[in-house]
Amino acid sequence: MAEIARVEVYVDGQSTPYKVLEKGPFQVQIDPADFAEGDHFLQVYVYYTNGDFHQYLYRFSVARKNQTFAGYLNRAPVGAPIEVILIDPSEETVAAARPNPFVHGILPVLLFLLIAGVAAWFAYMGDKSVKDYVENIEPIAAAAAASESQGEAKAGGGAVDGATIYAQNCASCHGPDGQGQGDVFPALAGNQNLADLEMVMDVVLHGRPGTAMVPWGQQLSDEEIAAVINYILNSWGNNFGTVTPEDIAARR
Amino acid sequence: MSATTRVRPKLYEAQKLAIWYFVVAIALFGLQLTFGLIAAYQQLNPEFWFEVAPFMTNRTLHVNTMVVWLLVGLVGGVYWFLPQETGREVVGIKAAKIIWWVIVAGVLVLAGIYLFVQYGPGEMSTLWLFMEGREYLEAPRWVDLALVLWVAIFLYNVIATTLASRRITGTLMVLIFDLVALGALYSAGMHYSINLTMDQFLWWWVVHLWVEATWEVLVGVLMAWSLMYLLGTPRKVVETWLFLEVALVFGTGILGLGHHYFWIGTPEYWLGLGGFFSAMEPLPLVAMVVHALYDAGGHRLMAVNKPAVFWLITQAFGNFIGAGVWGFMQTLPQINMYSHGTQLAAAHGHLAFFGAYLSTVLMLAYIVAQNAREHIQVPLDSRWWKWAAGLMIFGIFGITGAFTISGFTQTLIERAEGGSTWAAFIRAYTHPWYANTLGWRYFFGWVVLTGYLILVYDLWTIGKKAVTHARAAVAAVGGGDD
Amino acid sequence: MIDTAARAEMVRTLMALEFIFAMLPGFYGVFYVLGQILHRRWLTWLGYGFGLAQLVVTEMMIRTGYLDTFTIRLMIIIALAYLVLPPTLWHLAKAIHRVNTRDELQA
Amino acid sequence: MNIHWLEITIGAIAIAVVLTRVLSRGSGWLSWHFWRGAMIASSITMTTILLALSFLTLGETRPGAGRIPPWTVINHEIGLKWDAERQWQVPVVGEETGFFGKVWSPEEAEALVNKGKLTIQSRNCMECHTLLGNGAYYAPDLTRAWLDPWWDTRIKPIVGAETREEAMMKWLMNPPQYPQGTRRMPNLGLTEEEAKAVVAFLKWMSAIDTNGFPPHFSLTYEQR
Repeated sequence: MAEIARVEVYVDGQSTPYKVLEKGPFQVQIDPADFAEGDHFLQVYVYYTNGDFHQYLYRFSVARKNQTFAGYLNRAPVGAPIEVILIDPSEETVAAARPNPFVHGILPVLLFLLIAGVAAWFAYMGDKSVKDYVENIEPIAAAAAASESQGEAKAGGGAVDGATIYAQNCASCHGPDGQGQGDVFPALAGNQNLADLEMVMDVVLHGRPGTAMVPWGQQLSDEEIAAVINYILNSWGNNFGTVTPEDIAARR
Repeated sequence: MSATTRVRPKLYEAQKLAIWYFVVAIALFGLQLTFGLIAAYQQLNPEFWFEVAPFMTNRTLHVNTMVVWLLVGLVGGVYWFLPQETGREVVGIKAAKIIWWVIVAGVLVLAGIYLFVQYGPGEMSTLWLFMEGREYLEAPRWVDLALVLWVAIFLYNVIATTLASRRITGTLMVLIFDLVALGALYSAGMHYSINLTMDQFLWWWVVHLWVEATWEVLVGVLMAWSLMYLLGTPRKVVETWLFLEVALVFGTGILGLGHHYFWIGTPEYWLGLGGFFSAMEPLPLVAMVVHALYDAGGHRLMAVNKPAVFWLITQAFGNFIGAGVWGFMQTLPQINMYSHGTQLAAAHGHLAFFGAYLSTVLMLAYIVAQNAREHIQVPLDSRWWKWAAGLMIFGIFGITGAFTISGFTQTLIERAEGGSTWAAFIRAYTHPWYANTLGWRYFFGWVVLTGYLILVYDLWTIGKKAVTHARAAVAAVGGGDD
Repeated sequence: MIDTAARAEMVRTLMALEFIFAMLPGFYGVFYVLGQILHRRWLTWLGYGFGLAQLVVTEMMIRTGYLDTFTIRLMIIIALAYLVLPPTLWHLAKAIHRVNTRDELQA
Repeated sequence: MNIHWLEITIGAIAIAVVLTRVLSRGSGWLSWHFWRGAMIASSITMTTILLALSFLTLGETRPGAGRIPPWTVINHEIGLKWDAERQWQVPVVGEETGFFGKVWSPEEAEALVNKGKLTIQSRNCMECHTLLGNGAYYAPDLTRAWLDPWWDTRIKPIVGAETREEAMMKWLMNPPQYPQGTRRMPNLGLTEEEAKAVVAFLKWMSAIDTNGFPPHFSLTYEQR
């Protein structure tokens, strides 16, 4: 390839060149202070002694006028045989530092090993017992008794209270007064569908597929289900009759 | 006289690799949304896919694809800017390419394992092969090792390129030490401990110190480069402010770790430390907002890459509101005792990840899209990116609002009234306030997904018209054809 | 010991106030910075308003009587810190730009 | 050792400030060099304090070291009591009652709890439940699961078990058969050995002193 004869630099498609270089070193310096705010592109025309002509495009942006440094040049190589430099005083003051092979090369690796090692040591020590047996045994029979007595009351066997079972299991969806919530949880107070006792027993025992109603057959005994159904059938102004635990057992 | 025009800037090899990073990241983002939607639907209808892929499977995939795609996007951003920053090709680019395709293959295999194997026997081999079973770090040991290798090669590339370029800038210095901490802390999550307290103690070293310290600083570095690139902010200002941000992030975030040590069996002094330092954690985020707005405002938003600048500002605000405000809402120990482990944490998580990391990666994706395809593009704009951004932001705020309401309900009913038992939990999620917000959450999930589809279309097409514009400018001065 | 209903009332009050308490410095910072950047004095004053409201909410939280001494101290420290933070950071950003670029942003 | 958070906080900030002054001496406080010094100072100070506190924490979080029970706690009765000084519930360990009908030696207990932890990790429990409040929020918190009265009142009758550990084991081996509420737990194919181990792990976990989380657990226990 022939020698470079002449380099012309145009900015943003203007007809007059921003710079013309007739001899080397072929290095274009752009001072952002010359340009308006915004994005610019730079066309570099390179003429060769044998008549060849090549054109290259660069892009740079300028932030503000009248400022010491105000640009960013896309450093991606475009393959031009010349160098384009954006004048950038702050780069010179800040970035002229040479990396130190110890501080920026070996120290990071040592730091890596240190952190990883400490973590491994913690994981190892965390499993090592200090003591094998419990000290300070305290009697907790009172608490256990309290929980058991409550458990018995809930689990049934003794008196089964439909209102309690309703409050514990049903009220969160159907409301404490059976008024329901929106379309998802139908009201029970004054609901004429409850007259169909077999339907009521089936829904409570087996749930209603495709809706939020869950089956209670596995969780409540026959007595509990009968009690809660009777509570629902005869509360809040309802008067739909009664069912017995035997009816429930028959429909399981 | 023969005239040839070279308008296509040659990309460095590392930048070509970075394009692949973003393609995979955006694809995984789609997977994340899909599994998130399925999980949201399963909350509405628990029987949906109960036998095929229960909630735990979809949530594992939702959370893991998120961690992977955000990390891939951030690393891709570094590979994009590194050659520009050092002015030379990345050293060791071959190893980077090989490990990248290994990681992609590994992620695909892992997704298959999560979806179809789901769990294994209670043996050590399960932890090596299928599932480690710790939220966010479910990846089995072999994937952990591959990830550490990936980060190690990445770290080597950054250090070696810096040393070879014979020029160290403030951003590169921060980047090197941050990546060291990032890689080393990940190894803290690979240990097995029977003692659940020690297990979670180290687990938070990864989860908290990643997202609230090392990732935040990595984002700071990428934001610094983007501010210089997009808005032409002077390097000296950007670097000084980056140092300030790192001082604040590490100064508050490292001991802010204490807010995860309130209730896991660790001593009581963590209550005070965690309470104070996590209350100070929004500080660096305020600093980010101030800086981004100062520069974008000084520039009067006249930027060539409009979507990227938009996401840059969204990042500043989103990070502050999601990570700062929504996190601060629940870190006072007296409140956290009741709100810990409820839907409120999910509200914070969704908004914080969106604001802090998703918007960063999308900003980088637009910068890459501007340069990856063609020529010069002035100015990069379209009407679709506004729809994509608007729908995604609207959707994520809807999701966050729904989670906040259900978290409030859950806190009151399950924790304060019910005493945190099983029965209280059932009462909480059947309460109408909670039950209704499940539907809103699902709806807003679809809104985000719509925004995502528009985003993909926009990333694919944006800049095509602009190229014509540039060509016309070239032709006007009598340049040759392409 | 307090009973269940009283405890629910306490958590409801504290959480609602805490939500507002966390939001207010956020609004304060955002509106203050927006007011400065857009040269809109009323936005800045709106920001100050949120800053003061945050002090009021702090006092409301303390007055409920639910907080222990430790939390009260923590709240006061936080509230005072966030009162001065947005202007401090804004002026720091301005000073750093001025020193490093000899450039005045204010038109 | 008594450690006060306020002293640590003030000390940490003071050390960071002094170190910043030392590292960036001679440069103005708006300069590049000052903030580089501040960055290095705060990173080093906070990391060092975190490591020091972690060592102190380790002294209290090893099994048998005060806040974390030894593995053999699975042989004992466990309850909660109200601590008037700390204003929250603390776990108390009662008489030795055995676990699945036998008293486990320290080695056996550790192996069993270890198996439980491995099972909990391999079955991905944290993707629905929360352990110590961490995890997903789709299913109940398991921190005090062993003490939940639901096992005695509901699960025992429906699975037909005599003791609580037996009820938990039987339920865990086939949860979808006994749905509780609208959300069901999938059958994760636990063997009898694994189910036993998970119960042991849950029992061990319920004796951890968690600074009172979850608050006012199971109102029955606290009312005395």
